[in-house]
Amino acid sequence: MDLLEYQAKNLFQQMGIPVLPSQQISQPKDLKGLKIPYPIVLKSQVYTGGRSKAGGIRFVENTIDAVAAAQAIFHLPIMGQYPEVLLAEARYQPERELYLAVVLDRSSRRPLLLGSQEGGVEVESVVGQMQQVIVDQEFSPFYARRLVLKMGLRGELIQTVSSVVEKMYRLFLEKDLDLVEINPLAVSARGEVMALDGKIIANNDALARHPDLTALCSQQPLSNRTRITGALPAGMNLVELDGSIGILCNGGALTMATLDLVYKAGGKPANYLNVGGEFSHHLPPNTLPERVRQGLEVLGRDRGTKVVLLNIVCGGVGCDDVTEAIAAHWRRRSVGHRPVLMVRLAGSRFDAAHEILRGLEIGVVHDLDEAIAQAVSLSKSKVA
Amino acid sequence: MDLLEYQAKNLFQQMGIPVLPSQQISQPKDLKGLKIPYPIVLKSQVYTGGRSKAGGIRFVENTIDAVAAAQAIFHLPIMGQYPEVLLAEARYQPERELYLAVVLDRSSRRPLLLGSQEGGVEVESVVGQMQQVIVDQEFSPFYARRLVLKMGLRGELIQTVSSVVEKMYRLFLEKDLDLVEINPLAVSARGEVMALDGKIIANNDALARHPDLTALCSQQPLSNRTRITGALPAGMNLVELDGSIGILCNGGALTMATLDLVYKAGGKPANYLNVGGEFSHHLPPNTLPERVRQGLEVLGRDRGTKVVLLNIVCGGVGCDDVTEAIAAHWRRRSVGHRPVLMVRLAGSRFDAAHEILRGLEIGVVHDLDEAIAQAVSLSKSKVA
Amino acid sequence: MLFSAASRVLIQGITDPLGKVYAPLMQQYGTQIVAGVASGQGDTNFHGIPVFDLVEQAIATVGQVDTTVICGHPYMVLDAALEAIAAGIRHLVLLTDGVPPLDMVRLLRKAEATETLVVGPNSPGIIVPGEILLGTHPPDFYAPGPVGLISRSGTLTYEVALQLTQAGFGQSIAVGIGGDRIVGSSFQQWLQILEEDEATQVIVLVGEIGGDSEENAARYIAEAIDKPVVAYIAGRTAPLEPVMGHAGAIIAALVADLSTEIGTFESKLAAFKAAQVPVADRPSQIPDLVKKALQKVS
Amino acid sequence: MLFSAASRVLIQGITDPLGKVYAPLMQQYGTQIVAGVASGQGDTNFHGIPVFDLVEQAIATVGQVDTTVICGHPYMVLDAALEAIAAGIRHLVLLTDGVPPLDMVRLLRKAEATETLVVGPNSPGIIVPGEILLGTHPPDFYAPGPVGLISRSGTLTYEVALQLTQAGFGQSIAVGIGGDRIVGSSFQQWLQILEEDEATQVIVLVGEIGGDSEENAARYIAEAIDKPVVAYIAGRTAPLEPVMGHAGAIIAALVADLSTEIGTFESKLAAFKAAQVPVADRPSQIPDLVKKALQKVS
Repeated sequence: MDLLEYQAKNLFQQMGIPVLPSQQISQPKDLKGLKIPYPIVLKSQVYTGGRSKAGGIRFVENTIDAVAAAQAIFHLPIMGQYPEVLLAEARYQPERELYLAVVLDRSSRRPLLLGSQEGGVEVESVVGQMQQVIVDQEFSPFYARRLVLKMGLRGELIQTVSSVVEKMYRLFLEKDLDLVEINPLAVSARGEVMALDGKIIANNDALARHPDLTALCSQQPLSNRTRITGALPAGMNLVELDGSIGILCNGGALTMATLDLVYKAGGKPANYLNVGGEFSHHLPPNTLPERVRQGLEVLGRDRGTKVVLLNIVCGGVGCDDVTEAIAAHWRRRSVGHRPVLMVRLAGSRFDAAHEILRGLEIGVVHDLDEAIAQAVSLSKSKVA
Repeated sequence: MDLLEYQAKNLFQQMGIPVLPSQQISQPKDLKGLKIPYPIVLKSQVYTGGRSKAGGIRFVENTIDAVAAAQAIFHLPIMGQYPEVLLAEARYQPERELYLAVVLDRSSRRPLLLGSQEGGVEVESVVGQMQQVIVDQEFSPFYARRLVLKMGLRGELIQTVSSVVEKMYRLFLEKDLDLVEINPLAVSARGEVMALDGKIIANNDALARHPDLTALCSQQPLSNRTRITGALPAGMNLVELDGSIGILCNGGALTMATLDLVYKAGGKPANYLNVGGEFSHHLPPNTLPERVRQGLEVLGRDRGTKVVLLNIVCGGVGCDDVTEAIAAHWRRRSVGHRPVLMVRLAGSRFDAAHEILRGLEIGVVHDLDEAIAQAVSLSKSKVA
Repeated sequence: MLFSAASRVLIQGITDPLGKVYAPLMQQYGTQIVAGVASGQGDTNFHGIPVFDLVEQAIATVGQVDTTVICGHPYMVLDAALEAIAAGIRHLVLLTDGVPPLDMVRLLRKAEATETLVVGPNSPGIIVPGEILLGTHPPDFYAPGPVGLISRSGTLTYEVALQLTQAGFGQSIAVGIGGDRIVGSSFQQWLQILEEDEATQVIVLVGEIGGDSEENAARYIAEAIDKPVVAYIAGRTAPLEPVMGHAGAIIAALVADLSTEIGTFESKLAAFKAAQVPVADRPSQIPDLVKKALQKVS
Repeated sequence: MLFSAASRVLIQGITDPLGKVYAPLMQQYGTQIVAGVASGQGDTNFHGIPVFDLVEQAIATVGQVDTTVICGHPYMVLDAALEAIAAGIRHLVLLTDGVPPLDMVRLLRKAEATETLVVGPNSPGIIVPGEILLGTHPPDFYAPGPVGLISRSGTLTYEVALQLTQAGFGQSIAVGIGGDRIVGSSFQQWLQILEEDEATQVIVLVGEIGGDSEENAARYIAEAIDKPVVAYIAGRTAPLEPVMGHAGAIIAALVADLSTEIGTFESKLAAFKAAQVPVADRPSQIPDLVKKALQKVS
């Protein structure tokens, strides 16, 4: 889960990382109660980068200008997002700007400290200067000093900046984050530092053990607008496209493989839905039939779909258990729009499953390639 | 540093360990604003154990009885201590009472979890039933379960109690404690637990990195009342006895060895003062002369002292550096009460030191046994 | 092989939702489940398996344990794994998904220090057909044979196994290393194990887009693996998951001196091509490539 | 011996108060101080010793380091020690007092895992007379000879060394293991090292009241040490420090199956008696007992 800049800065402040005095602005008139002296900077609080280029950050000298700027920013979408809040912040004159981050490195399977003296710009453009330190053992401050020295800092700045990295790491660890980034960390002529902008991404799997982050999460608007209205059941993952074949599978890689096969066979997917794999403590395999039924309901809402292809590989339950769920769904939706179902099942008790579906005139096969071929063919037929 | 029961319970509560509703009472009339329903228990907040036996804990049913009981407790010294605060707490009917503690084990050089089903009594009496688990690697909750199973608990209580042990351990670690003790941890008939009494000892060396504990420390009255008034300079350690020889040394073991020798030679120590050893970052060896001077001032305040024996083994500084400090002290205290000084110095530049002290008619020798003999002899002479 | 019918197996979290479903299935397959662990439920039994409160209690009563299968709550997996390691168990199979990645970092530091093999999390575990099931693989899909199957996924692994079995190619072992960002054992580790395993004649690697596991595996195959390898990569037509696009991941990939293209289907395909590993363009093509590989070997 | 004139030594915290005083004294004694570390002061030098910001920088520039002497702020000692271990240094001497005990617990876990020798904290370190000074021992008090001197204290160690030297008994080594509750190397470890050290003919152990180090050492001497040992215990007439009296310490001692008398002079004296170790009743008696011990050996 992404945090907004002001939420990240609240966490920085709790951890003792220096941030500027700031205030949240929910509507332009809030600026009349501003407690920070002018000049200030107004910043659109959206989840995407590139705010500056897009015009989402403005420097203003007085209330009149500030209100006008705030109105403009509230009405400025950045990559499709409108801000719900602006951050009004004191201005700061940095002598130099650094980049600092802590991320989890998939390859080394360890946290990674990142830093560069070329902060304040789009980070992709300065990757050449980026220094990195892998935290291979339990963290200790010398890892932070190691980064800061690699960045080329010397003298008192070593301690000042490595102390910020230390705090970023503690935050990363205590809150189970995927990313803590300060860009830029401003350095003043007197060697003082200030986090001018910050980004935090919390790990979704760990969210439930951090009530403070969970609370921020609930304020967050749904980022994906979908044609298919209604919230997706927990543990499911839907991607919408613009073809005519709905795809419903259990397991992420199986879903992708099925999608690949549909395209390969000349089909046009309308969407693909993963109803969840086999190792969830919260949704164990014996909930698969119910998840399939819920998934069918979700896909059934898409009026553009002619065929729904189910590819279910049954492990912990039998094919017939899943089929009962399909049948239950089919019977309930016997009126109104009803896409054709093409069912592919692999697993135990296939014959029993076949029996049930044949009674409902739903196509069911055991072979994957054949299921794909039939689904694509059905999607192209005029009858469906 | 010892914490009072109510301070310990505040920390328990922060950590999510269940405690009863309670209120601090600074004077009996505070009981009129009591928010806890009767019956309650009133507990003297002193740093010593054995409060119950001494009458420092009373159960009361109404305000009149409570005020009377509070008055009695405020005027009841327990091992010489009067409470400044009482704790008024809801009553609780435990079905059983457990003992739990986390301490640092000197021998294994690891934290130790302790637990027994025989809680609620003086712990020394149930040591036979005490179970222990050494936390040899980084803590994980299974260490707590291991303790609880060794204690003989079964079923749901395993999780309930081990979760308390987990929180105690986290507190121990986060706050750098020497001891966290819950005695008793009450268990209700429904399997709920409640910390009825608790003890926390914070580690003095780590105190400076825990501002919350440092704040509690500053509220604490000086536990040692000394004849020699005035606060002791930092890093020094004074023990007062009732003889006539003051002993001033640098280093704990050297001080004890010198004390042993004085007793052995038939002398009667008035006190012994360690002005600090050689490895303090805060008071490095080059501060030794100044510490000796301050130490002489402290011992000079004791009117019962006839002779002050200095035994200073000089490492990082020369004997003459220390001697300059002795001389400076001696010149300032040339009027009024002035105990005889007997100086023993070991280290470099002894001759220069000898020269300085001879000019002031202060006895100085290099041999330890001789210094002891002379000091004892002086203490017995009528002249001194 | 590290795992056989003689292996003595423990199930931690045996009465948790995943344990309840899979412990009986493993037992039916013939896996020697000597004990289960479920805190608070000691002295009971589950499907005839004695249940203990603590791993060390289980071992004290039933004797040595070779492998533990952990299927408890995601937030309890780290503790369960550390408990198993402390009790001397050196093979851990983690089924549960949703384990916080920093818990895995801590576990893997410990595993490396104690030379413990950790498979998973978010993994179907291991099956040695005809011998032992340590996880969620549906036994009907598998048969004994010469193919070593390694994968990051769950149900797609079963699918591939089924295709192989139906084509007459049984498996020496099938391992799902787990689908999470931070997992224990890597493709490289398993490639090395299978390279040394006598029963394995050909290796099938089932990959998917995202991460750099396949790229690393391909490099390792070129350097260190003599047995033939056949690959399949799911996700040619799927967009990378949004999580891949975030600043940290981009930076980490860039800094680690990798192309921004890392994780894409094309990057993985190119890596296997460079390692001369044939890549199947659909699951049903895998048996054909296996057949060719086996013909070359003999 | 682990430490000699050939040892290459680093000083961490060389510009901190203790480093400032002792680094020049060690250097004067002939200790090969190849570098100092002081964060923020890289590229400077102190008494001709090059100063670096980081241990690994120092090693990269001056080459291998055998031993580091750590004398920084008590709250920085853990990090400095972990930094040294990460850089591959396996002998650490910690001078600073006031290191939080839980920092030491963490350090000692790491030291055990990496087979690192940690001396101290709150320790005068080590002197091998005529060879090397790694700590605060005043060189004038020492002379080369056959006595291995181990102690928990600082100035009392110097006192005993002085008495020995004045009586003509030089020292093979003198080590202060540190006065804190949690220290790295134990009396037992040093007894074993001295037992194996050819230069050492007799061992003098200087103890004090409090803790169980002397009791454990006495038991170890009875079991494993053939060379003669002479002991001295300070504090016969002093009360145990109040910290000894707290509930936790009492309980820990009681539970560990030790007498409540543990830590007293009488307990320690009895332990040495049981191990047939003569105990001097004053420092000046130690040389006499050493003389007797040496006569018996030859």
